[in-house]
Amino acid sequence: MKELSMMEAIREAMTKKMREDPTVFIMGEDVGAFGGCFGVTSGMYEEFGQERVRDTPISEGAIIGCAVGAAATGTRPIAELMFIDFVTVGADQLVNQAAKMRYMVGGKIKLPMVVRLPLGAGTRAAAQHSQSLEAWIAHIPGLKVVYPSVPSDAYGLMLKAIEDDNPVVFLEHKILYGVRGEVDENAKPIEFGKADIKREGKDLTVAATGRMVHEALKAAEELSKEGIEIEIFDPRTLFPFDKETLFKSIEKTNKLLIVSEENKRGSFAGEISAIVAEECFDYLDAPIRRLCSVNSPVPFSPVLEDYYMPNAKDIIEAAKAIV
Amino acid sequence: MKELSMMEAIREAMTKKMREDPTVFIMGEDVGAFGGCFGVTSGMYEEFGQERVRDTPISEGAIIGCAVGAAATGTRPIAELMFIDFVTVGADQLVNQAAKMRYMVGGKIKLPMVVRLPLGAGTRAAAQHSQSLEAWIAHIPGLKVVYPSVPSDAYGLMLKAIEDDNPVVFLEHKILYGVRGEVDENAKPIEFGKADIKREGKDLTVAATGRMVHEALKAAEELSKEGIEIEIFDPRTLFPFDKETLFKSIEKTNKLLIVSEENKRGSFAGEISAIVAEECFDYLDAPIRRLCSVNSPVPFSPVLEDYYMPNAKDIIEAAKAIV
Amino acid sequence: MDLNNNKIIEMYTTMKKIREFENNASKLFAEGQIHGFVHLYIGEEAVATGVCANLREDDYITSTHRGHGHIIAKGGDVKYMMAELYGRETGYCKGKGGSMHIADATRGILGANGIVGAGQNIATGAGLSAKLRGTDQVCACFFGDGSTNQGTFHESLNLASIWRLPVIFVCENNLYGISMHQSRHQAIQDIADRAVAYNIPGVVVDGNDIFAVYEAAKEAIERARNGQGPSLIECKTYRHHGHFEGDPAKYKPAEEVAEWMSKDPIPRLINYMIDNNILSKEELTEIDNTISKEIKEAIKFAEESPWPPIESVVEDIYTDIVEEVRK
Amino acid sequence: MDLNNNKIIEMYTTMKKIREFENNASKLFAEGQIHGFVHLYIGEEAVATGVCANLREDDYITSTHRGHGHIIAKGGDVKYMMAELYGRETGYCKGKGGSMHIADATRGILGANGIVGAGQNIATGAGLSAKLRGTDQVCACFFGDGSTNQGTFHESLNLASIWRLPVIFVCENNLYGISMHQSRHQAIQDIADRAVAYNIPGVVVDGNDIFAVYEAAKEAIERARNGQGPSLIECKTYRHHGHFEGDPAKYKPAEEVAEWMSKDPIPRLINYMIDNNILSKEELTEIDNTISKEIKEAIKFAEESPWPPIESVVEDIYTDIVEEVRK
Ligand SMILES: Cc1ncc(C[n+]2csc(CCOP(=O)(O)OP(=O)(O)O)c2C)c(N)n1
Ligand SMILES: Cc1ncc(C[n+]2csc(CCOP(=O)(O)OP(=O)(O)O)c2C)c(N)n1
Ligand SMILES: [Mg+2]
Ligand SMILES: [Mg+2]
Repeated sequence: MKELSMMEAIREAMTKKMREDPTVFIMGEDVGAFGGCFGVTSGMYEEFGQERVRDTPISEGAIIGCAVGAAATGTRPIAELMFIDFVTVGADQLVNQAAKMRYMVGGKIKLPMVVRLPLGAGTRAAAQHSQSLEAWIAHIPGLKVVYPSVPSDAYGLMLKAIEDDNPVVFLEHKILYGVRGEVDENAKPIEFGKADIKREGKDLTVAATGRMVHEALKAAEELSKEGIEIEIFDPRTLFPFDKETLFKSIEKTNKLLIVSEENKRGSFAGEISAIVAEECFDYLDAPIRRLCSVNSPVPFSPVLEDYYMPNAKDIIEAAKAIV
Repeated sequence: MKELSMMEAIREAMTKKMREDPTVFIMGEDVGAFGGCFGVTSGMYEEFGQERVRDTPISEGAIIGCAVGAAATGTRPIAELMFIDFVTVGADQLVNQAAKMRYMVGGKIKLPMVVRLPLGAGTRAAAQHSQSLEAWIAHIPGLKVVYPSVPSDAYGLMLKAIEDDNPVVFLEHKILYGVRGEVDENAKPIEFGKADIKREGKDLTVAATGRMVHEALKAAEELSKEGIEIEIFDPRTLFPFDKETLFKSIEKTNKLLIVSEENKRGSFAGEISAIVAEECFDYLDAPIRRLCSVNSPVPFSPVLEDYYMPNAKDIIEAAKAIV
Repeated sequence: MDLNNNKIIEMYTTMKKIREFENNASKLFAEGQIHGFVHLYIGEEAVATGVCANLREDDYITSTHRGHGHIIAKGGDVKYMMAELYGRETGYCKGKGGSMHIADATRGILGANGIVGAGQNIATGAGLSAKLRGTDQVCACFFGDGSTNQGTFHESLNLASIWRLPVIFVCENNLYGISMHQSRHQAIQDIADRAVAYNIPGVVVDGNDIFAVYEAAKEAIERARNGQGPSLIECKTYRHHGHFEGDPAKYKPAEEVAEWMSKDPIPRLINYMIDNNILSKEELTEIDNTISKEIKEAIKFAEESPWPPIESVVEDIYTDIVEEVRK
Repeated sequence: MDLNNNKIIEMYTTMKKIREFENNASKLFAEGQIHGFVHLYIGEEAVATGVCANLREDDYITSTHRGHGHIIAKGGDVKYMMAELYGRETGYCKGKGGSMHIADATRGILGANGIVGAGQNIATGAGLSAKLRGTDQVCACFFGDGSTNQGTFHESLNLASIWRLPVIFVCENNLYGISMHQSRHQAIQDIADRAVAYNIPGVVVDGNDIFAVYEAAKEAIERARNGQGPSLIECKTYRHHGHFEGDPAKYKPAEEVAEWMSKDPIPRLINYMIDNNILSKEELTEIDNTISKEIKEAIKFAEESPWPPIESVVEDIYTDIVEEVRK
């Protein structure tokens, strides 16, 4: 056991797999000696050299597309984009190539590749460097989608992502990079599709992802003081998605609040709501609430950005209104 | 009144606006003398010439990005992509530029532009030429999203789309291009955010878009014979979205089935479900069902493709199971 | 020229097989046996053939929407190709891909592709992979003139250049991107000139001259195999049919068509072989008959093959997850 | 050179104003007054200034993440710029955009841009619009060396070329894309060579020589205004700071830095003006003092400006829809 930041946990998992398997390599803009835009690959260039920690030109399409070709031919690339916002620049390569290639060729090619996408607001980086586009990714058949909220999950899920023989999109919330937690470096990879109950409670199920898990945890402390016990459901992977654990929680609490940093309209939070409204309706005692960001681009000004996103206070209010 | 195909209705609306306003122009691949991949602009080159019906190189990013610059500086471009699948190639230009520019600059630029995206399966065109990506578009703040199902709607909505001072994504289902219907060429533009009840009924609300409206209409005929009357709600625009009309229908029927050609996971059908589960829950008597396509890329083989998508038969089954 | 007669006959056989396959595909499409988009390679056979004649079985190719020729030239089996066009279970893609997605990983065929420009990226990945794994495999990347205006062309050539990847970029300049004549979609005559932007060799060859293509490809492939990086080869050629089957191609001027029909690469090679006594007319007829039989059998194979079972719609998305995608 | 003394002094004033604005932005960022990403233009002032000195108020520019210099050179008001960096209601974007999105449509400033390569497309649109509306406006498009490897660069130059759009593509080659030295991100020395791929003029100029930039831009802008189409101008320059504020720029070798510091465009122009009696030292001091005062006032304006009201988060997305986006 070691205390690591989320960033370190991701780095250590990648390092472990790169030591074990010479076909694993990383590529992206400034991932080499510079260590990546946020420092995630810092020091890896020194250990593995420029062939396996490859700086690329500013060409997101080429990065993802090159990863597809490399994955199809016997290597296991990890591609880093600096911001999820730039996945729009390489969307064809992710959506029409990586996600669909195996299917289109009748299953005769496998694509073991990881695409790492830092996401999220809160850094005063405005509309083109702050989005939460997980709904886009999760909508595309052929991709698996991982979204850890704590270092130990990030570590175990990254091990699994690299081992997986399918394209995995690994979402990293920038604000969480510095969050610290215990990590067992000998831990096994975490299976995809297994949610984690981050806190138990009986009054309300709160489904949250990424940074919102932490806001929910803060809210839970406060609510607990007032006698309201919320159960925090963290899916950890958006696809595969662990319905069973969610339904079990709702069977107990009979109420669901979904908290997500996404723009509300068309969010993955909506998908969770729809799954429950279809398959777990009879256990519901109250409308399903979604607490998401405003349906606006992410504003720059600190006062606007803070208001734009949900926070613990909003969760407390919403929870009280439901319970 | 004139009987027009959906394709003709779209063409006539564009032609009308181009006659009225010299700043309206069209650009896209082979939209000129060739008339466009599906023939939508056929004959327009002859009337308006190559300056206003502009053939472009194969560069979807440049097409949308150029439209952004042109819209910001006093013209009203209509950009055609051949298939919605290619919006992945120009996604940055649509998502980070067109949709956000006005907001990022504090409202001081307006972007009157239309992006036309033919979509949908059923043409045996396989995974990269058949997608329904409306959930992607509707998720992005800053865009308006139109999805007509009949020629008269297409006509009135296209008039409005060209008049609108904001980026409008106009979705055209390829299989519907040939569908014919009465169009009043002197009709006013249709306001966005006004749904249309395509058939009245009391037993079940069926929310459907695009081609699925027609499958629902077929199903309604059959169901009616068995005494089940479904009400068919066609939102016509996904954003703005007409909640009021939907809620009114559910208040009457107390049941909702959503039918969409999208991959189910992360679909806009999910958004509709989530809106209802949050804001209209108390009127619901039954779980909200979503009938969508399988969560796979679109397969080529006719037998697989037909099975992949929902059809009237599936709607009949689902409706009976709910009612 | 270091080509022996057997190799020449082998190349003829490939070109003729492509032509025969495509002529049949055209007929079958017109008859309604084949659905969807079908883009034929008729007229361009010398390009794929001349390039692939220099490749090993373990080398890679990436292809385009107009892929049948590339796949046959790289050793694809026409039986499984035809079954795929028919959408049958026995097809290369089990009926899931169709004409635009045929692939055969066992022969390094990384797939036709429905997205114009997508193959260029994938080719750089195959090249990078070969390099990282320390093999001397190369990847030939085929694409059209129209695709050279996509950003992917630019990004891929740049990447391949700075990383010295073993990729041979083969531009099939057939003068059109659908209805857009090259002179309208770019302001240059020779696409090979774009090599300057990446500091790599760029050559123009007569794409209807199998020997010219062969020689240019040979040199580029050797360079690539020796670690000297990528090259761009522009092959000037022409497609005889419309862009896809069903396109009457009204945008093609009659004189242009006539000129290019007279440059058809297949009669040209036949004349050469006959003139140089490489092959007698009888031997030629025998080869043609064998090919004709092979294609007929492929059609029969396709027609008699079963449709894919509908449950298979959820298979082959992931290596592991199957039923879960249905819901 | 047809530059009169007033014009030279005007250009000096612009360069100095950019320098002063940026030095203050740097300080304010370090002090925590300004948040987010701030990319400074220090060292590159001659480029924006030399180009924009040839533009009319109704001409357009597109900019990049490193946009302050372009905006000042095109006439942007430092008061509203500074308020925007502070995220205040009085900023150019009402606090919604910040450093990377400053725009002023009234002066044809179509915006800084956070997406590398995005401005190129937008510039073609502005050029096309001018052409369609029958005006003789032009658009100057600024971008970095790193961005010339994005597909957008390629697609935009191709489009502008075939349509003969009035766009001047100005590449600010400051040797780096973040930490990537140009020699590692592309295999060519002169980005201007890429003009060959589009059959347009491509020239290299000393980007730290205001006169060289001015002359090259003048010619390209005249061509554009006369309907002769786009040009590519590569300006060799250097950024003195890190990529963004906070980047220690360890990747820059000390000798390289020293060499370029000695080429700083501002002392260079000062020396020229003094040597040629264009300006006395006293006059220079007076100009500098005026600028210094203007920037101080801008800071004060920003500091004293109110934060945007939180309700405004839903405004300015659409021209019409407001409250509906909240839900
Ligand atoms: C990204 C994308 N844009 C547009 C298309 C539609 N399309 C298919 S083939 C084609 C023309 C391609 O021209 P070229 O590259 O010259 O190849 P050719 O067909 O001549 O072999 C177009 C525009 C597509 N499939 N993908
Ligand atoms: C599409 C995209 N990819 C990556 C980035 C991150 N990024 C911001 S600036 C920059 C470097 C740009 O280099 P260059 O074009 O040379 O401009 P310079 O910063 O040197 O002025 C990068 C990689 C981005 N903003 N957008
Ligand atoms: Mg072509
Ligand atoms: Mg640079």
